[in-house]
Amino acid sequence: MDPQTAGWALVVALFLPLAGAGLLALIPARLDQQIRRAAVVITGVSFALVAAITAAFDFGDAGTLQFVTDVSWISAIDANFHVAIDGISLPLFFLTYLLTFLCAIYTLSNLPAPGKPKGFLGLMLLLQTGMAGTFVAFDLILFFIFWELVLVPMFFMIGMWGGPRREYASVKFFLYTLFASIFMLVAFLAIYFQAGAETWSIPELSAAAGVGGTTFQTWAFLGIFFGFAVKVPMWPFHTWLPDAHTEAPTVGSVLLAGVLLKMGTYGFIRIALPILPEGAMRFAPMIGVLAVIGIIYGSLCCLAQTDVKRLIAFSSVGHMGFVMLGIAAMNEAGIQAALFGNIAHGVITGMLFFLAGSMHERYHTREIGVIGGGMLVKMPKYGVLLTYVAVASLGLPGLAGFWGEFAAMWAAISPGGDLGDAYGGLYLGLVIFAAIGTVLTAGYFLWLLQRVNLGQPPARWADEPLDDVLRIEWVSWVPLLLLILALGVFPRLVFGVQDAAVTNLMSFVTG
Amino acid sequence: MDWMLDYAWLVPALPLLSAALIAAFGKLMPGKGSELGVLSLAVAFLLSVGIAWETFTAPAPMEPVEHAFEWSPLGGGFVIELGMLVDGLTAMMFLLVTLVSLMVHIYSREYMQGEPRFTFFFAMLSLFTFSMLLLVIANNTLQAIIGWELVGLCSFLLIGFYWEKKPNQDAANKAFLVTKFGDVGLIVGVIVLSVPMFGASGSPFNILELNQAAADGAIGQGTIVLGMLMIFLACVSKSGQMPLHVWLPDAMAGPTPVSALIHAATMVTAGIFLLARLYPVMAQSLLVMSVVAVVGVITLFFAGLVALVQDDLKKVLAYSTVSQLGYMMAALGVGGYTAGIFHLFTHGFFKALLFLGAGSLIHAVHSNNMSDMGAMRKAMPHTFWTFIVGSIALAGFPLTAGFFSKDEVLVAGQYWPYATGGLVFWVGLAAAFVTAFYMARVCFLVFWGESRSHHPPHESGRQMVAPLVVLAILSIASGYIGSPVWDDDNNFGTWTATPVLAEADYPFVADDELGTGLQGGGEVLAGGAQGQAGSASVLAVEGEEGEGLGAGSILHGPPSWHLDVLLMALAVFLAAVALAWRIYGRGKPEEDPTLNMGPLTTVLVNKYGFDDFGYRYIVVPVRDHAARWASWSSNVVLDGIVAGAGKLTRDAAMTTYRVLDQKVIDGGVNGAAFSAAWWSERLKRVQSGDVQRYAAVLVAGVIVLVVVFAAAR
Amino acid sequence: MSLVGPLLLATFLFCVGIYGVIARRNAVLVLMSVELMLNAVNINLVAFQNLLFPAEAAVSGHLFALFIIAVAAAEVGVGLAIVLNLFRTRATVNVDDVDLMRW
Amino acid sequence: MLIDWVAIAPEIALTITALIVLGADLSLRGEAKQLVNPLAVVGTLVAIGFTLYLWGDERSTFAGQFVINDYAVLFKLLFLGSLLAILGISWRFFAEGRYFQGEYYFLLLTSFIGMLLLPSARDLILLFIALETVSIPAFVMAGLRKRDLYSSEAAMKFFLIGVLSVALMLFGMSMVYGFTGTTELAGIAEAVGEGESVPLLLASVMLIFVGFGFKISAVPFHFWAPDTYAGSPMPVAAMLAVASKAAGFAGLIAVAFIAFEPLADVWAPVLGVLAIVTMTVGNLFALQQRDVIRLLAYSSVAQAGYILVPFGLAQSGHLAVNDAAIQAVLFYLVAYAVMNIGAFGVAIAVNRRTGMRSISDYAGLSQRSPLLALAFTTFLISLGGAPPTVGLWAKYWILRAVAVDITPFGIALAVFLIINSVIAFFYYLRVIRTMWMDDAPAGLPALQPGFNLSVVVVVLMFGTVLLGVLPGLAGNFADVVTLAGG
Repeated sequence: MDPQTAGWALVVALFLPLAGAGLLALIPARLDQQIRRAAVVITGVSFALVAAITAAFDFGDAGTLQFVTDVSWISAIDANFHVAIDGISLPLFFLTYLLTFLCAIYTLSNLPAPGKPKGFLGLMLLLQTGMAGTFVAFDLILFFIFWELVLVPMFFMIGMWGGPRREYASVKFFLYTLFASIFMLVAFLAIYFQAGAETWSIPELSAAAGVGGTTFQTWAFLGIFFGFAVKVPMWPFHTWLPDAHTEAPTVGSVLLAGVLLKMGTYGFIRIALPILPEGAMRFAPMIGVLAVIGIIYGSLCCLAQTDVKRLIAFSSVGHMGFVMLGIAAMNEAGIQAALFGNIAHGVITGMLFFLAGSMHERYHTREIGVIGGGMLVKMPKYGVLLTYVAVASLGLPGLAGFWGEFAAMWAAISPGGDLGDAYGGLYLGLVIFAAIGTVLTAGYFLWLLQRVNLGQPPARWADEPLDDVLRIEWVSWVPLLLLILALGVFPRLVFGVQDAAVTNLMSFVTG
Repeated sequence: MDWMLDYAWLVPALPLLSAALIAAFGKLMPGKGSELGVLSLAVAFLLSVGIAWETFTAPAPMEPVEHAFEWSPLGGGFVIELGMLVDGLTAMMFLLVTLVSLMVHIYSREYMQGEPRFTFFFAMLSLFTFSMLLLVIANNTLQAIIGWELVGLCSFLLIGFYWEKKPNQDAANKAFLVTKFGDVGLIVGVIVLSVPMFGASGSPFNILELNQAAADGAIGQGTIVLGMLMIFLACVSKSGQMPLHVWLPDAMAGPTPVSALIHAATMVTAGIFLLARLYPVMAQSLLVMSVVAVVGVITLFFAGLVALVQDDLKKVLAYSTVSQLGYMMAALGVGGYTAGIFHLFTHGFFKALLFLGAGSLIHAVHSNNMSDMGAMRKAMPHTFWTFIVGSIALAGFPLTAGFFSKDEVLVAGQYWPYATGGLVFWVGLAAAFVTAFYMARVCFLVFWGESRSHHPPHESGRQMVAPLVVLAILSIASGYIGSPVWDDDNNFGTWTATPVLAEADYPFVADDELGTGLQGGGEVLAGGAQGQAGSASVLAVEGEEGEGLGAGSILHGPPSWHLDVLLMALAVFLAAVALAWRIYGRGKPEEDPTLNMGPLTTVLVNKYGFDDFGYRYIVVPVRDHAARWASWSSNVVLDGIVAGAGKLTRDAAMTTYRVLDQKVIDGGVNGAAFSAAWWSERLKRVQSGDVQRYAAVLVAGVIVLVVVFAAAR
Repeated sequence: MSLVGPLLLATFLFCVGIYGVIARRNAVLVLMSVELMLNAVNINLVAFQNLLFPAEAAVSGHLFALFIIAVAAAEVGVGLAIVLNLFRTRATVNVDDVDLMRW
Repeated sequence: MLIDWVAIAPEIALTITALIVLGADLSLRGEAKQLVNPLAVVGTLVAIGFTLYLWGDERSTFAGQFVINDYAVLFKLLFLGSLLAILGISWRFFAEGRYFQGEYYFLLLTSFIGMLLLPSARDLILLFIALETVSIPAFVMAGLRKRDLYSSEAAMKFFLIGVLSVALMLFGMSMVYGFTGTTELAGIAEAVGEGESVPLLLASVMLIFVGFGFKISAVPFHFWAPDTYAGSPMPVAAMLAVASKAAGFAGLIAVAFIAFEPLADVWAPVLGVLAIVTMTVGNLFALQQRDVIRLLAYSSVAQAGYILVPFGLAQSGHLAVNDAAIQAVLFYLVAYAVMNIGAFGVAIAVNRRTGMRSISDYAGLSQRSPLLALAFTTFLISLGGAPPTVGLWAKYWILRAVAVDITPFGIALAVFLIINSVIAFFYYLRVIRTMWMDDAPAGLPALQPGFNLSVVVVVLMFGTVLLGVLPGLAGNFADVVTLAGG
């Protein structure tokens, strides 16, 4: 595949899951296992294709768009079907396919009530196209469509296969994000008409070096900010997240944490910053402050949780705070950090949700107090995995979590543009508080480990036969476990891929 | 042998390899993986010896060997480097770490025999060694952070090795969190210090460049003060300085070999090492120096006092470690670069020895408490004499390693022209007394008297004794390379000197000030050592100036005899031991010292009158009041602050979550939805079902619209 | 002839009609009130055509009035049918009794 | 005066069909009466054929009172398409109910003749006639289930409010005639543009709007809608909710953007406020509903509010804005027809036998009939405006019109539109949730939607999604349309 001409490959990879969803619909519902296997095959083939795209990707030229398809789509409004991939998109795109593939494998043996793999996997495939499309769309309208497309399958995933409060959680998720995204659409429209060229093309708008005046950019950024911030989620827009995560089925949580949240930060980086640099500069200190509040606040909330999944969900608020801090730095290092944090959080927290889900399968509860410790005795492999991933999540160097956090703080010390002169002290404070957040993060994870892993299992579980990690779980988890280590040891895997693309992107922002 | 320096990276790589191999295949091997660890550490140790030899014999100051490759881009044209920086300091740490680690590996093969997680233990030991070496070899501060945090993790996992019991879990968590709190400082400090380096190169974390820039005065004072104080915070927590030392005594919950390796010889000295690494930066600010010195002084004294009242053998040693770390810190704070790391070096050996000896004792009697020991010298002769060697080295008995290094610290205090210098000297001297006293107490209680053990004690096996012997020899011998009897051109000072340090000086010291300070020091000493009175030659100033070092220079030059200090140290030692002998010589537990010493006290009062005075005004206040107060403040106040901070945080978290998150913010979201429903409920009444009312509303609406519309113009 | 007279008459009729629609309970009377309103419109149209635009070739005012008369007839026819049906099912022609459906 | 027969061919085709249907109904007996439905379908297809022939033509007849241009053709296609769909969902409903099939189809066709006239009408008289041709058969259709208390009540309310509105409108028209001396829209525009806008004239304009406000069920002229929808036979409700509403908008566009275009700066804010009130009230009321049909009724009130938004943006003489506004209305109407007829179709399928219409009766629909559940979900999501459905684009087109020339009032309208869209999802999602996430009550018979209905629903669902993916299919049509022909 020649990355310059093989745009078809990307399009095929993008719509293969959608076609697969159609295919699944044709299989009779009673063929339960066949449906699950078919989903594995579909996601597997998609993943293989994406792996091939990754292999063919010209890493030396990661700053320019590759695998481009740019055809007129809705001529009435100049919208194009413009998909492509560059160094910023590639890791997220890859992660999307990997996680979905693993989720499909996981679903071979684990599917919560009421079963119905056909519907579940069909929705998952639909979700996959939506998520993947968001990361490769280079037309604002197309981006928005993929963005919104994600809502519906996730709504059903939570609402039909979720926990006891699933209906509340699903509706809250849907409405909150929908509400925010419409403001985003309005901002897109305003950009379109203000751009002069009247184009939706993200590269063209970026190259225009700022659309409209400062006032316009401020308002437009506010609209976009709201849309993305809810998705991220930034404090104080995060309240949908714990509910959604807690109630969602395991696979839903994994994809939600692993990919969906990244759409928000990706949007900031791909759209908000280059197209509205002045607005972004104005808002950057505020974003930074909110990000750091999120870090501290999320960690504090984690300390108060008694529910494993809810704890992990709140930890996302903190971790995404680091990502946003990177963005608030408004320099290349910050964007690098944010993107790395995205990937790392996706892998680690995705894995944590897998673990939490499997824990729930065994204990039939997510209450830390009911589990009561002793998991290392009861299920030693499982306990080791939990320790490993928790330690990765608290940002230990050598594992994936560290680089995003450290680099974000490092970037924030010298924010881009004029921010350093105007807000130097503020940013120093942000760095310090963010660093304190890492202590809190360590605190709640250690506490979690102590209460779940260590000690002797309470009487009620002592004689209960609980399976240690199953084979199918190993298969679906090992790639993530390895990735956590690999990203920690070879940060170049992500930093290196992104470097040229980030440089290119930031040249639009800071000139 | 030059090639050895270029292959220094093998030293950390070998333990990493063995850690991975042990984790993967350890359980399948006859020695359950321990032989892999020993083997890799042995090779690493040999390499370290070679490197040490190379660096030691190189003409001073040796040009550091630095190799680095780009590990990853970091954005903005900056890169993360993975590199090695080999100079005397690195070599010294290599030697210390690999040797102690090797000894601990060998020792643990016997000590940990039959433990359920034997293989895991060895994997962790190897991993720890790797992490520590990674920190030591780092050519940039970012890499240092990585090693720093990894040693913290290993420490956490090993303290919590017996995780079935809650106190051990708590100790592990406490250790990790307190040190992690310090890491805040490290991260912020490293970040702050990287800022001025942005223009210099692609890797703003490079240590050599940072040091050079600082020495050239290219870094602003504000940056240095903020950055170094932040880094110092990390060192305070990692190296157990007051008030963040609280985790270290608790960390004794881990297996004793771990205490020896991690919590005595190596990891806790990481803070000292890091400050030494960045010494040219630190030396730019008197404020930073003074803070370091004061914290060190407080630590060295008060921690020593606490050790007096411990019954748990390991806790005595732990407080002693804290105290000794205070010496090192204090030395760094008063310009004693060489003194600080020299003490680090010697302390590593004798403290590891003491811990391993304690482990041997504990292994024999199955208890940590001295009240369960007694008369052990008969049952465990090898343990006994090695322990005694370690104790006198720690106590600073002349011509032991501890003596040379501690004297260097005190002398550094003398040299220093500011108030902190005198503080270090005098408090250091006082603490030396305390040190000698508590070590003597330990020895007497453990090895003398009558056996109080519940098991018949027996000497440990060869694998445990051999390391004791090796370390005992080093506890004496290692001091000589930094002593005046050694060669002036190739000694500890020249070994660990770096070119930047050799050229740099203290910017805040006026040209003649240091000389004056030395003079002053001389005067101070004049009273104590009449023989050398009237001559500043005691302080061997000539030697330094002969070497061409300027008045404000950082390195002191080769060590020389300081007879006054020697005598004072000896006096202090003897006084302490004698005092201890009087109190504990019978090897009886200290349940009621007055009762035990009653007749003796009377005799002494009658004959000399010193014992009673010493007991009443020194022993009682110090041991019963000051020490207990210190212990109390340590355990209740300072620990309480940590615990309270933890509890407060948890409460705050609970409150935040319950009130703010669930009610206010979430409530706002829900409230919006609710109000829509509320309005909807009210409004629906309009749809009454009566068509004429519909018509009326319609007409009313029309009228309103028409009026508005007509008026709108 | 002045325009004021016809216009006043039309307005009066219209208002009476509106009042009737809103206030009368009997469905037949309501229908008649509607007729009043439509006739007011017719008066308007014819008056305007005759007094203001006598020369307009299309005579649209008159035409309009004629159409309204025709359509009104159809409307009333349908309306009466509905009322009749209502009476058959409920035995009442009171408009305000018809409130099965609300909210 | 020559008549351009080609121009009015669709109307004539429909008229003839209506007469044939009436005759056939007289001559057929029993089961055979069902055949009138296919007859009507054939007639509709013929009319569609004629209409398509007119695509791209510019024609005018009856002295300019009746024009054909792309705008009018598009509307006619919309109406005829809706007619087809409604015929599809009507068949089983009336065949099994066995009441007045012939009359129903005749009245339906007649009503649609009026609709076909509306977008072409360029004269107040013709507008009035067309509007009444739409309304009067609809009054009867609403009361078609004579024995049913609800049906006759529905007809009664519909009729009374209808005639009252028309009377108000006519009064306004008479006044306008008095001011301008003509009933031709273009002439009125000319006269209005020259003269100054006295308050009485403005009041008259407002009265005219009332007539159309009734048809589109804008607040406060909407009261009849929920009661009538709930009481009428369901296909009639679908017709009222979609086609009749579209007809109202066709008339409103003609009056607002042709006759009173010079006064746009005055009426636009009023209609804008009306839009806000309408969508808000509609949504808030819909939140309360337990009955699916009433929920759809209020939802259609809210949708009317959305469609009114572009009117609020109109600016006198600002061609770009006005064109964008008209396009937004048109696109929205197309989308609305597709999704709302579909929604009513599903409701008919579910409720025809059981007579159930409470939301809770939709519980477990996904188990009883996955196809219907999927279709209903699609339509509801589309009504809410989420991708991948045409509903998103409908809202998008409105926002696009807002963005053409950003004004504070436009932003306010957009904000209300957004907030209301989200409120609307509350109740749409409740239905969806019930369908998918609740269990069906035991012992319900399987659903048999019937072939015609299934085809219509599937086609509409497909259309909803297809237009969601490729909105250009409809958007491009809407784009070429301007009112220049007026």
